[in-house]
Amino acid sequence: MSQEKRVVFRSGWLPWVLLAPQAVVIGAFFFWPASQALLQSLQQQDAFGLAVEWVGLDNFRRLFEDAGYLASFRTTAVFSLLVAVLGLSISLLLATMANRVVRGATVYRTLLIWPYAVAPAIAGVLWLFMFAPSIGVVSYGLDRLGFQWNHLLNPNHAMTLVVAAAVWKQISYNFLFFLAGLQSIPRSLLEAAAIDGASPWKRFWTITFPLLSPTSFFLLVINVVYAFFDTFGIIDAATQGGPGKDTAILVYKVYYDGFKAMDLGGSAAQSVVLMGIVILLTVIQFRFVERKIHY
Amino acid sequence: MASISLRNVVKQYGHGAKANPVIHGVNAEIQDGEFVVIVGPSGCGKSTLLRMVAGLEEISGGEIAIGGRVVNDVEPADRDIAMVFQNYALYPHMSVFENMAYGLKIRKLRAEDIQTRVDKAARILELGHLLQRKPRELSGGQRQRVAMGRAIVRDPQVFLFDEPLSNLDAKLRVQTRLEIQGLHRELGVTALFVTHDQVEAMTLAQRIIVMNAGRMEQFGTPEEVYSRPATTFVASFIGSPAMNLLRGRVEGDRFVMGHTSLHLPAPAPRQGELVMGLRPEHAVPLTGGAGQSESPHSTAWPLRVEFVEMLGAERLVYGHLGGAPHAADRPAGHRSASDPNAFTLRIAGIDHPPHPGDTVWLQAPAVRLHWFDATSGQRVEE
Amino acid sequence: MASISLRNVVKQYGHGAKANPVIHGVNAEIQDGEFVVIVGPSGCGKSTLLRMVAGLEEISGGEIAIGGRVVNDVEPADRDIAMVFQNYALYPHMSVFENMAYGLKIRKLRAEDIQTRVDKAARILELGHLLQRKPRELSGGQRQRVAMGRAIVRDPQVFLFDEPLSNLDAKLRVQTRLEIQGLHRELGVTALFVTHDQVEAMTLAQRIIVMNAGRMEQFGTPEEVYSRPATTFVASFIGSPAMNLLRGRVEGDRFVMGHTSLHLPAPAPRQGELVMGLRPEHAVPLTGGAGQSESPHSTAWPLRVEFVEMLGAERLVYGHLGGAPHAADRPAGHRSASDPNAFTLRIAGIDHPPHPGDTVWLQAPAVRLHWFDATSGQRVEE
Amino acid sequence: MVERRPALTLLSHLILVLGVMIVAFPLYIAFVASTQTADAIVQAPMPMVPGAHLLENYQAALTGSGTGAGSNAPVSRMMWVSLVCAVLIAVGKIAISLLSAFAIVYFRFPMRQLFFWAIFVTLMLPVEVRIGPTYQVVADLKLLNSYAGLTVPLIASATATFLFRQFFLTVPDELVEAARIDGAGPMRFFRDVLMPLSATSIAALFVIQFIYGWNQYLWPLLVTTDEQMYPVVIGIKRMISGGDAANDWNIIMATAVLAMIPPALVVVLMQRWFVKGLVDTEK
Amino acid sequence: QTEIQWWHSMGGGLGDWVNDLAKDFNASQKDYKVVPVYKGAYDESMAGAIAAFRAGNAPHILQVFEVGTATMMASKGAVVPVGEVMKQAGVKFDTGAYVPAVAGYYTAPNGQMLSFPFNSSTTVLHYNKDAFKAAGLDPNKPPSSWPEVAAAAAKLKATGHKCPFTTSWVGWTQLESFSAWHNVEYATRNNGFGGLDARLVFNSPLHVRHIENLANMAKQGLFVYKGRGNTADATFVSGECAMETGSSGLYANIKKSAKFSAGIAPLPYYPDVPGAPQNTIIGGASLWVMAGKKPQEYKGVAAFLQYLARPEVAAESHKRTGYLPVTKAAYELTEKSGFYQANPGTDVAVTQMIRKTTDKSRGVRLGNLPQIRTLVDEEMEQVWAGRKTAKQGLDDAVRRGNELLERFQKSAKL
Ligand SMILES: Nc1ncnc2c1ncn2[C@@H]1O[C@H](COP(=O)(O)OP(=O)(O)OP(=O)(O)O)[C@@H](O)[C@H]1O
Ligand SMILES: Nc1ncnc2c1ncn2[C@@H]1O[C@H](COP(=O)(O)OP(=O)(O)OP(=O)(O)O)[C@@H](O)[C@H]1O
Ligand SMILES: O=P(O)(O)OC[C@H](O)CO
Ligand SMILES: [Mg+2]
Ligand SMILES: [Mg+2]
Repeated sequence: MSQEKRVVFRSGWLPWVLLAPQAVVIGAFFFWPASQALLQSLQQQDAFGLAVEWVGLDNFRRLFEDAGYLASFRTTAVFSLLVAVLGLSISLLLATMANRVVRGATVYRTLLIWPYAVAPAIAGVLWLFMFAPSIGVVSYGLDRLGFQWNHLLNPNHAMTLVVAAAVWKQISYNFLFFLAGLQSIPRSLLEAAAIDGASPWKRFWTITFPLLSPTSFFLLVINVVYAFFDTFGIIDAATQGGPGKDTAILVYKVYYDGFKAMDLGGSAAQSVVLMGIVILLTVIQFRFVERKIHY
Repeated sequence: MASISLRNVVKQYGHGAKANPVIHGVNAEIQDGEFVVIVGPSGCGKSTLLRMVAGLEEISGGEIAIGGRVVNDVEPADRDIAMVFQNYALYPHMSVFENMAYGLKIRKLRAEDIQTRVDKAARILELGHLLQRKPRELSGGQRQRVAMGRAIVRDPQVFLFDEPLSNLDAKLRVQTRLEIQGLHRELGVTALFVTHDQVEAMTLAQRIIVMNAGRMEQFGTPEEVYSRPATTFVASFIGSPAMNLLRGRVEGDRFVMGHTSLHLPAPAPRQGELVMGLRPEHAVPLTGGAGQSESPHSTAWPLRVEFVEMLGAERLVYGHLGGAPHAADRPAGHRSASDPNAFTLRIAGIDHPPHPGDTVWLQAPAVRLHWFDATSGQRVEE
Repeated sequence: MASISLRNVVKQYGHGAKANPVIHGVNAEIQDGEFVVIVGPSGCGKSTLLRMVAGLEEISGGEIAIGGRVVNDVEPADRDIAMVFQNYALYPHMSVFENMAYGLKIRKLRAEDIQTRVDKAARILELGHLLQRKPRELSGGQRQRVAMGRAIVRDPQVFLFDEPLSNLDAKLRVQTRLEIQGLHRELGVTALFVTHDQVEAMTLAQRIIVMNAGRMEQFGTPEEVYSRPATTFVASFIGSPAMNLLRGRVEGDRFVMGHTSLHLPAPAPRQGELVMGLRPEHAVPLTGGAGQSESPHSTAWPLRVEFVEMLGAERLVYGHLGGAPHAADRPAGHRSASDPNAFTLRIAGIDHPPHPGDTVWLQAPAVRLHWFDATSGQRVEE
Repeated sequence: MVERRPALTLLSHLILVLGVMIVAFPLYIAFVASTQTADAIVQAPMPMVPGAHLLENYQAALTGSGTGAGSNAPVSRMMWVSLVCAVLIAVGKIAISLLSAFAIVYFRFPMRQLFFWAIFVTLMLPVEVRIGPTYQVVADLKLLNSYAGLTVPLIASATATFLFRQFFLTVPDELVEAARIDGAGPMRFFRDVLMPLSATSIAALFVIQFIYGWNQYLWPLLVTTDEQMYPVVIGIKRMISGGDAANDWNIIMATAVLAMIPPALVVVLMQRWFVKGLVDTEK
Repeated sequence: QTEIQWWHSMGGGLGDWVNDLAKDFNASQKDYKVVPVYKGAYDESMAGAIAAFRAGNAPHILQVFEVGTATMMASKGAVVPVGEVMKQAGVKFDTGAYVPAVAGYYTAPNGQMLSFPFNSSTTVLHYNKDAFKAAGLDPNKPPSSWPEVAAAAAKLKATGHKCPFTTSWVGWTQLESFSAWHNVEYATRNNGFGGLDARLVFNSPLHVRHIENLANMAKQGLFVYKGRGNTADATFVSGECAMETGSSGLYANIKKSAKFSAGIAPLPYYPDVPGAPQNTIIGGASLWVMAGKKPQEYKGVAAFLQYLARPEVAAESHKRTGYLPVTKAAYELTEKSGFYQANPGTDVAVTQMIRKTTDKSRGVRLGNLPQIRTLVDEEMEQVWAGRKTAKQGLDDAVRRGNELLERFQKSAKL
């Protein structure tokens, strides 16, 4: 795909007018706040913002000396990895099956698509409700099976709960994209592989899966960003970062430190770190998009 | 290498009320090492037939045998065939080498053996320097050759080709055609080749299967198909421009079409309603005759010229036999194939071409006339 | 209707160091109502030239005038032209009617006028029953006609076509070619038609512009271009199979190429290094000669046959003049165009074809020989 | 498929049915809970078949006549707020993105690259990471507790612009040329050709942005202090955050079901376009 | 009509109460309209209000839990002392009328009352009489010491009770109030009353002993942890848990929703600790008046606060919610009405609070205390889960808490 148009319209002012709304909105609500976040990361303020002091890189220093912050990095990594890997593999499995069956594919699709519409915060509530230690249906069922469910104290249970809710919510989205990706793989390639003697299993791993890689990579990035940011509502509703800080992912910590602990400088510094991570991810994604194989 | 037998092969998509029969019982015996081309218009079932041989479509009825073994229930992988697809179906994420090696790897050949086989195929196809490229870095012609390479390395009993040339541009098509032919000569493997292009069919085939609407209309050498088409369909499908097919009545030694009556150079095989065929290149214009309005000859036929197209080495002359009263003032674009006595003439050379409005006198050599039954379209012989 | 003048037209993309000149000064006067085809290989600048006439590309140098008015700085919409694109560029979301009406609507014609004009164009193009369809519901040929309809309704001074037929299949292409020709005859509008297909060019054009690498190589009638190509480029580009171009030295009445020396039927225009051209269809095989190894004639040339291709009505015979020692055992696919004395012969009829290994004796009619300067490629006349 | 393996097909169906069951289970539970009395739910195990209190629970939720912990604002009002926000966000974002993508793709002007990069940078950076200062801006503009405050800052990212740019690049050049020859100016081309052609992309983005807008949580949590401006997601959270008393799970679940219906309808009804529009452009 | 925004954290039965107060006040006059808004739990509404203040959008009245007091006090420019609001509005304001144990907590060293004591609670033991009966325990003899609690819990468990004992507000009930009740220091500098340089010391052997004790109970299933803040309250009200240490203010919700008969007992203690029981400390919340509003609005605020302080209103509130009476007059009114006799246990909170206080038991007033509460929750979760010993957990909590105190000290001095 060419990056430029051959023919362009000639006008001195029109493009500016067309760009103006977007420019105003991202200027006022993106670049200005982002620069403020940068400034604040170099400041120390009291809760009510009545006193401000420049502290240079102190906030960052404090951040990286804080074992809790580093632990939050680890938590985020574990959480994102689990969400992305589980979410992608489950939806890939489902999409592959749906792509196979031909009959009923649309029915399955319609049934599988629902959770996409559920807000993360509500997903958190739903799963919390199912796993609530005394009244939840699932925890009750587990209890009957002799399994003591307690995400209030057991960090593994808590992590399982938020991961399950996050994955559940994201499956639909992944599923749709995988299905579209699968359907765009030319049949003749699979036929050629069949003639070459490859079993269905082999065909999947040597042909389908590699050919899906652009979709998979796109989804991987989307899922990581989702796990990083959009799951805030789930965590807040289901565990509030607990037990201890075992499910406090970075964005939850930004929120907690900034809005509950009123440590604005620290929170802003965390925002800056997060921005860095996301920009890095974006650049990687863009590089890949640019180089992306157009089959 | 192996022979292929099609015995009353039937295919229908769907079941019961929604059944859509697309192949209506095809019988053909393809010899070991033979190069057979299946040709026919779009949608006539060529690909379906080929894919049944490949095992990619279930066979609804009849039997297919490869090398004497009935393969109706054999998986494609186990039929010992190789197939070249229209869009090549190269694995886009594998290098040329990997593409060719894939089938061998799956069959668990030793790495050295794979290397040897791929190298050999690459040498034959002059792909040696491209082995590390990905398909997208190749031109159309090169991709086509990789697709063939992938088929060759497998050393199969049968080669199947589904319109492998139609994605190439005209020049490359001609060249690749020659290559495929050379290759077949070299390897001697039984080959089944699908195309809708009759020129391709004529140049490549040892024998041609002409298909129409799920039926096999003729199975013969190019020579036979060209010189003795079995049906009007074959007659009009093979050869370009198409054979002139004139519908009329044989009355004694004359052929009557509406107001026009032509004197036949020899007796027709029978009297009554018939279709008479004559190829554009077989009608001989009587040299002195351009512009003349009187018949120079008792069996000469008058062609009223409407339009002449120059094709470099030759010309196509479009007109009406016996002269059609209103035809001349219609624009050429609106000539329709169903015009009863429209006639196309192909003449070589570029000197003294006839002009629109002229009458050209034609001689039809008796041996070049083809006769078909007016209702069944079947060839009628003496 | 209007004439078109190209006066020293130059185009380059980019500026300064990155400048990429693609048209190097083209001069041409196209008459009012004339149908001119621009032909040339891919990338030679045909589209660029056409698009400059349309106003879609800026003109880097020189002048373009339509109907006497210099249009260098006139917007496309104001040049009173219509253009048919290769991929038709139909608005996919509009019905056929809306597609045709769009330009008129923008020009604020009254609804009734639009209706009348579209109806008329639809009648001419037999699109009446398709007016409510969307482009995706049409076949390739129908889309092509809609694209033409969109141009016709505008009733422009000039029609521009950029390879409008190349997306059609072979049969449809021939048919549409006829339609365009008919249409031009009917409407009589000046037309500029781009193609890279020389057959199309020959059949359609009143005059042809042959372009090569941004230069105009020849501007003449199809007849002229075929019979008196101005350069080796034109000679090899026009005609299929291409003219045989033999590089050698004229020494007295002989033409010497390496070890082969041919006796010329008539004196060459000059002595020394020259390129001799002879079309495949113009070399005459001496009938009795197939299989003979002795020259039947002093000016007969021996052609060692390597390979024969059957094309229905005729055959192409590939071989080497004077006989090439090693050529015969190479597979046919690997003949290369740069082979010094490779020669292609085209013979009509299907009887008694020569076989590989035979020597065919050819007679070259003196008037059919073309001579070109060995370095500049320009035609050399007596 | 290429081969005939009924066992494999059966397995596929089994896996799919299992998948559907797992995916649907939480929703089913939510629905069942929304048809029970509050007491029935806290009995472990809670009933697994719908109860008889559907109407009263939904009525209670919609009118805010519940008696549970936390807030009891009427859900009908919240749904309206959510709907307005989701539509404003979707429409607003699509509108400004269409225009700016058009400018970037179809015009050459100074600093075009700069604009492109400026837009590109905003691609994936969600509000969450600059939430404090953004809140400040909104407050300074006196937009707290207003639809503008709830929506405009969420419009401030260029995902859609980027997507439209990608799509516009795939629109054949010939269409612009044809339009120019037909005499259409830029805006005319935009309106008559580009917009209709982008319909699937627009539809896809509408779905995504609608869901995005409807599901917002953290942002409305900050900018709304007025119960009249609570979107429904906040409403639900508000219903359970009071821990003093037993939560009215029946009402909460009724609200959750209500909150899911509009976005789910949008997704299910537009699923075809949704993927098509994205796949066509993104990849 | 002037609108007065009032942000609170009162859910359930307490929410009804707050709404009724506003409704009654609005009905009692025509000039002002108080609009109560539920803004989530205490920490959420406080965070929301601070953010709103920074954005210039604070409510007029903000209900802040007692642990937020130091933060509010340190933010001079953000709040208007209640006394001043009253004075400017010309409303008679007699600090002496308020219950001293309550008022003292909200009074600055200079004697100025900074916030309006609205719903002060203290820690008590709620227990389920029906469950006690079922377990063969005497429903009228609740456990008074921790060993008794453990014994009762064991009995409850033996009869199949899944959750014999739980607690809400771990930091408040098990450390802050626990310290005062046993007359030991929670933090230096008189638990923070003496200055910003106070540091936490709740890792004394007594504290360790108590937390260890709870951890053991947790291991045996006698103590079941039900989450942070007051989330455990719901489990007591629903009958799931048979005993709970928590706020006296839970009374309102028990009355509203509980399907069993409940009893209130004093907070348990260790009888072997000299001086125990001393007194429990104040909990609940007070109303802060935010700065930057119009005089007319402050007048409305003053009128509303004055209304809340009316003996009959305050007494009614006390009776309805279990929160302490705010003024002495209200207390006397309640006593006179015979409410305590009719509802045994409702006086427990009052008597617990009204004992004489010491420097160690006056209360806890530290900056960043909300965050300290959270980190205590975090550390204790590790202890209940058995992943840290009581000592480790407390030491870590003290260390992390002291870092917060240091930072607060720094920023408050800015
Ligand atoms: N999966 C299918 N289900 C139903 N009908 C089908 C299916 N595949 C092909 N057909 C029908 O079978 C007939 C033959 O199709 P086939 O692909 O064999 O034609 P073809 O001769 O290869 O044509 P082409 O030259 O266009 O490739 C067509 O009418 C087609 O519509
Ligand atoms: N926008 C552009 N910028 C730079 N170079 C260009 C541009 N457009 C075309 N060219 C170059 O100009 C030359 C002529 O292109 P043009 O499209 O006119 O060729 P053409 O003769 O129409 O070829 P084709 O038959 O493939 O359409 C080519 O070498 C091409 O690479
Ligand atoms: O539940 P409350 O209102 O008594 O408050 C308990 C604690 O004091 C909050 O810090
Ligand atoms: Mg086919
Ligand atoms: Mg071109």
